[in-house]
Amino acid sequence: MTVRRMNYREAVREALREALARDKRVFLMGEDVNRYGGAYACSLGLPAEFGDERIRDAPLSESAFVGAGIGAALGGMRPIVEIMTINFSLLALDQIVNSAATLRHMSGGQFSVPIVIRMATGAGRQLAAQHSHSLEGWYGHIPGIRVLAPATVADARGMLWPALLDPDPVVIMEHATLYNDEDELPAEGDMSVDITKAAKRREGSDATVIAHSASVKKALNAAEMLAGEGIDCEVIDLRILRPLDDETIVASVRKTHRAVIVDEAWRSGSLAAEISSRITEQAFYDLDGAVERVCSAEVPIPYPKHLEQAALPQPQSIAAAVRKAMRR
Amino acid sequence: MTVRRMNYREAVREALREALARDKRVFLMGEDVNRYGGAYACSLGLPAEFGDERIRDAPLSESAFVGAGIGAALGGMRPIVEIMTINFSLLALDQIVNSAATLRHMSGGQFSVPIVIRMATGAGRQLAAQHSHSLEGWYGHIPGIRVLAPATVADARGMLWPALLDPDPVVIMEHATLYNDEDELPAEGDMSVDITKAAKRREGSDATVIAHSASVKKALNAAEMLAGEGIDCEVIDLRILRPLDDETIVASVRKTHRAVIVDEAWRSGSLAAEISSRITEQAFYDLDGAVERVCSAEVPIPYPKHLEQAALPQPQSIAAAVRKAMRR
Amino acid sequence: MRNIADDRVHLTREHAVELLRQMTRIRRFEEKCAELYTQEKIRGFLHLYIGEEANAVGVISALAEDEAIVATYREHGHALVRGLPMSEVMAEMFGKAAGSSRGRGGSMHIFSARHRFFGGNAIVAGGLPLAVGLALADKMLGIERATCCFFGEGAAAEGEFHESLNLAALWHLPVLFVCENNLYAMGTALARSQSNPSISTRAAVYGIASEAVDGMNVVDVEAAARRAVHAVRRGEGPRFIEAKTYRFRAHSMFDADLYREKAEIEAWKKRDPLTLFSDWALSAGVLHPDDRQEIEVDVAREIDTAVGFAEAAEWEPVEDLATDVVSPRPETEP
Amino acid sequence: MRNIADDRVHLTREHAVELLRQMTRIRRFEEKCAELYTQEKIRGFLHLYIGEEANAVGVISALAEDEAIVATYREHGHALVRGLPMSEVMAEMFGKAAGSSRGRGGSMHIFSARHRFFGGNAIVAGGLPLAVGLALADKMLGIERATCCFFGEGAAAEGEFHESLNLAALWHLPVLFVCENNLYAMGTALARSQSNPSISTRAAVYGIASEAVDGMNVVDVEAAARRAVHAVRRGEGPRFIEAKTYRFRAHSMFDADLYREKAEIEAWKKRDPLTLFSDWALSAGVLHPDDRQEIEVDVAREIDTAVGFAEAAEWEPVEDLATDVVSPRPETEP
Ligand SMILES: Cc1ncc(C[n+]2csc(CCOP(=O)(O)OP(=O)(O)O)c2C)c(N)n1
Ligand SMILES: Cc1ncc(C[n+]2csc(CCOP(=O)(O)OP(=O)(O)O)c2C)c(N)n1
Ligand SMILES: [Mg+2]
Ligand SMILES: [Mg+2]
Repeated sequence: MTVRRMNYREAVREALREALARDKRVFLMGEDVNRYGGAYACSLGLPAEFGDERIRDAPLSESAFVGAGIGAALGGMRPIVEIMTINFSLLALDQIVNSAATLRHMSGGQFSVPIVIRMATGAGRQLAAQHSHSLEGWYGHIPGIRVLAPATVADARGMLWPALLDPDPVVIMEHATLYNDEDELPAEGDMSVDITKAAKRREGSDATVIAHSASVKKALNAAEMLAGEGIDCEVIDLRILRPLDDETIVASVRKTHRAVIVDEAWRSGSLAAEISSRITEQAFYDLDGAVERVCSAEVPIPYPKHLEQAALPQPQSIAAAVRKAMRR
Repeated sequence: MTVRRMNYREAVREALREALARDKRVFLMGEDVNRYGGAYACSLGLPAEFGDERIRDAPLSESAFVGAGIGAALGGMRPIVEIMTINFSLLALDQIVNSAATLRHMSGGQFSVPIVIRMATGAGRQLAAQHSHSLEGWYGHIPGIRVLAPATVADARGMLWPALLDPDPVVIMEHATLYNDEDELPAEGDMSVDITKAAKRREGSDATVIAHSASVKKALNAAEMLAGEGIDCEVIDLRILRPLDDETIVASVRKTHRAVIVDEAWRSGSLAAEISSRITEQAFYDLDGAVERVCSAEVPIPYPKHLEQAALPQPQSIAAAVRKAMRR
Repeated sequence: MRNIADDRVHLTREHAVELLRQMTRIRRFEEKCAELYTQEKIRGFLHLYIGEEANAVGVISALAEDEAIVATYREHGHALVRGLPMSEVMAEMFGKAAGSSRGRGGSMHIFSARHRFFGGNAIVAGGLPLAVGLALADKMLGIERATCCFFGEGAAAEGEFHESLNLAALWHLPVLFVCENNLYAMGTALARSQSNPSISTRAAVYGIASEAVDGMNVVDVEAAARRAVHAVRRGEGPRFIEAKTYRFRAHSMFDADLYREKAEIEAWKKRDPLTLFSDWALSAGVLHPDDRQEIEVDVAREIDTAVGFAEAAEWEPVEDLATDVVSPRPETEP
Repeated sequence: MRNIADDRVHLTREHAVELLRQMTRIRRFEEKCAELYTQEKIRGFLHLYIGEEANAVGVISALAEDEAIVATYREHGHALVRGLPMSEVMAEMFGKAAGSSRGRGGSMHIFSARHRFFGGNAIVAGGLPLAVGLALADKMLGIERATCCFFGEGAAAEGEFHESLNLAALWHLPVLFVCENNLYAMGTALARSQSNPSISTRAAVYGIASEAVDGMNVVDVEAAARRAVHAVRRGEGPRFIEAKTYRFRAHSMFDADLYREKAEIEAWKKRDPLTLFSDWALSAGVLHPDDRQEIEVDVAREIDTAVGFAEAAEWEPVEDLATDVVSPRPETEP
């Protein structure tokens, strides 16, 4: 099978292009998606192919254009709404929580809201306190939506189409530090991936490290460091933040008896807490010790590199947590 | 000591009155706080005493008037901002997360934001999916703010003044089903309570039940039911949702070896998950079994009473979880 | 039956009967609901529309059946006029499984996909973006029809009002915005909450043609709605109607109504939309002397049937609590 | 030194030198920042104000030193004119502990409590409610002064613009809103994002007196600001200024600037606020022939000092990461 290299950004773009070409009801809407090409250049070039209607620049009004996406989905379209970053999605949360996520249940099953909302997330680019949020755990709290976190180029390429096939709202979290990551993809064929299962990114027997998004690479780095010390880590990439794939997580922990969860969110009330609870609930007697969490320091993320990096999970801190779990 | 009976609503009102009388910089601002008397009648009568400026009706514009409260706090006032319910606070989250909670740290310690934000929370009144949120766990995730959940008349009376003394933003969550609860309070003296510690509402030796807000009563009910079966529960009222009082929680679990957490929020990503994780992290070897959680079903809260009650934690489900924790 | 192709009102007897019948249905339905509330058959929030009936009736009379409606928590009237069977609406008020939202929504969340009735939104101004999106879908799909969005004057202070009007105007979308200005948002009088209390002038600043109309006069409302909806359908972009109206009852069943003068309420009651219209129509000979009584009898029967239906209907089983939170995963999924 | 008591501009030589000096300080400071960015001394987002200097200089010249300023992520100019020492601002750009926000904020979050400079807000329109609140505090405390809020024309589409203008007008608050209309919000031209591109007419609908001004002409800006701020101080309620301006550089260092014509940029550069003002002032004899050069020399020296200071400054120790997330608990606590 021939392969080709592409980066995460190009993978997102190709996925957008595929979706727009496959289904006339699909359109992309958000701030600066057209003339500017998207804040992260994901839609650069698409207006020439699909026109201004389908690559639709929206004014700075997150609540209204996300709500309009929900309305358009109710009206028979398949909108992909880009919120420039998760930081600005706070302005649209009401529409997401109170309309997108509730309409099906609240109407007794009459309505579907087949909207896909994409947003860039995370810290690591020295953008300081208001531009570095990792609030994907909040989205993971909301019944009625599906939350995806592509950590690889293949997932960036392959999650969008299945997300559009989902009759319910799907939120896709693209970590802003991943856009330049490169990888090989098959040159042709169906690129769609399963959006229900977590993935084992590294096989191991001593401890399970569970991460998502940009933290997966850090977890893999930690695993390499630990391999040198004779500690063999399994690394799970959550991929889907809601509904969580308990099965994959718990099966791994049953095997390794130790779990470390990595999450770039602030520790208190993080998704890591949820996973930790589920592990103790479902595998308490398989555990050799407490589940460890490696999260961000509970501070508004500061601008200078040394402080920002100190605030975030790092391979070193992950490795330390694994050693602690191993009582080494 | 003479005592007097009052209900939770009256306690809130008296606390407001005290604060307004003690400090000229204090004012109350929110939708319908003046002419209407507050959606839950907490400020009824106060305009006559304190005038329209200090009991300030705000237009329907949650983001602006919460932001204006933050600005007024920066400008030397001590605003109490009432958001009618937590459901509408989604519209103001950006101001809370990105301004109130970050300004001190992001400015290198130059600014204080001594605002108090009160809101009614929770389900149980048949108000359906958009009016029944229990999102206080989201607030518990945000560094830079303090989150209080008065579950008793004494706490409703005594938390406001210390909250106003806090130089940082404080959010007070008043569960809407509590306003008619009555209790006895001392007739005179300082009503202020400690806003840093959880409280033991029932002493017990077999299992620790941890709850907050309206769930505390349910936990106490469950404890009474279980007492009849020879199971002796300790009941902890969290009182402060951020920062959590780990010490009180862990000390109790170290004694009872079993923990059940009750939280009206949806289970995934709930505050209950955070507490569960902390318990396993800090008291793993003291635990006789997995920490149990009793949360709301992961559904938009439905209108009919039987479905709403089925969605929420109940004394029965709490008791069942305790029995499970006791392996009975 | 309904003549929607014309941009003027034709006050035949038939149409006059229909207007009065619809207003009467709302009035009596809600009076019944208030009664059922005190009997604890209906719970939660109940926001009565009594006094404002001319607006739903006038506007919806001008809409085609497939023209979407987005409303608020004060939407019983809109649902009934749109054609949702009264029995289903009443069952919804009770929270029964036969209700229009399977009983899950109650008074504030009446939905009907088959009537393109999109609710029933309990977040003030939350419906405006949805209406904009429904109209955007129509425009992109090449379907020439209007989407009609109702909201109160209080909603005009919210950011979403501003953002939504801008989007609709900018993209030239077929939305008919109808602001039901009943002068109060809960207990807050318009003049105490908005620096410019003239809602219709505020729409104009977005470049949206707008008109203020006497919301107690059903014919005026219908006439304005017909003009507006025809312009919208012709592709002239959004239109805005401010209907000046008044609610005779408190904001909700929890409201002690302390913030307005009894005299003000009484003055407005003199302009009751039902009497105003039927008196005029009788004197103009458009309605026949017996029509009013016949309507009342019909409506009373309809309400009895609806209450009977709702009483007899089943509760949704507790086991179904979690159905339809999400759809079952599609077969096509990889 | 600064004459703020007058509501007209007095173009003495001294004042002209000051205006030109301030504009030059911003221009050269930012040119240096761009250079330092390519050297990776400055990181994160960097939004240059080059081309728009007349606005910060004109407006802030009209403000008293204790009149609060709320700005955006494009606020270096505002900080410098307000009087924050350039060394502290530069150290902030580097992220050093001697920076105006202890280095924690960087380019987008310059703060100074002692200058009543409230930042530095990276959420578009997020500063408007804060400004309203600061003004509310002044009003309630009986302090007669204005609060000045800067934001871009893109912000005028956000709900918070609408909500904040309404609050300020409704409560008659002493806010001076200054919309720096540089025609683009990132890559989105005003006409492509707002149905009514005339920002100043949109303020008027709230009942806020508003004025559009040539934002490339520092004297015009100052004159408009003086008129407005005097009205605000007199208790006449909020005022609104739309300054028509242009940014010569890309939106941020990440922006490839593909969405506008080079010719458009060149045309605007012909109206460079620095040349426009200094040419006029020279020809009018207000500035002396050597003034321009002297200012450049002074400013170059100031920038060298600032860079040297920033280079030499310490990083905040990692151990201090969590200080000032919250304050230490007060002693008075029960
Ligand atoms: C965002 C939001 N804030 C507050 C409320 C509480 N609330 C419900 S109805 C209402 C008044 C709305 O007034 P208006 O828009 O004039 O509509 P009316 O009730 O008069 O029909 C308020 C404040 C809400 N439901 N949503
Ligand atoms: C709420 C929000 N949405 C989006 C962004 C991303 N963003 C940053 S600046 C900007 C453009 C703002 O334009 P304008 O208000 O005209 O100010 P200018 O940058 O032109 O000075 C955008 C879209 C943001 N920071 N905040
Ligand atoms: Mg109203
Ligand atoms: Mg701009």
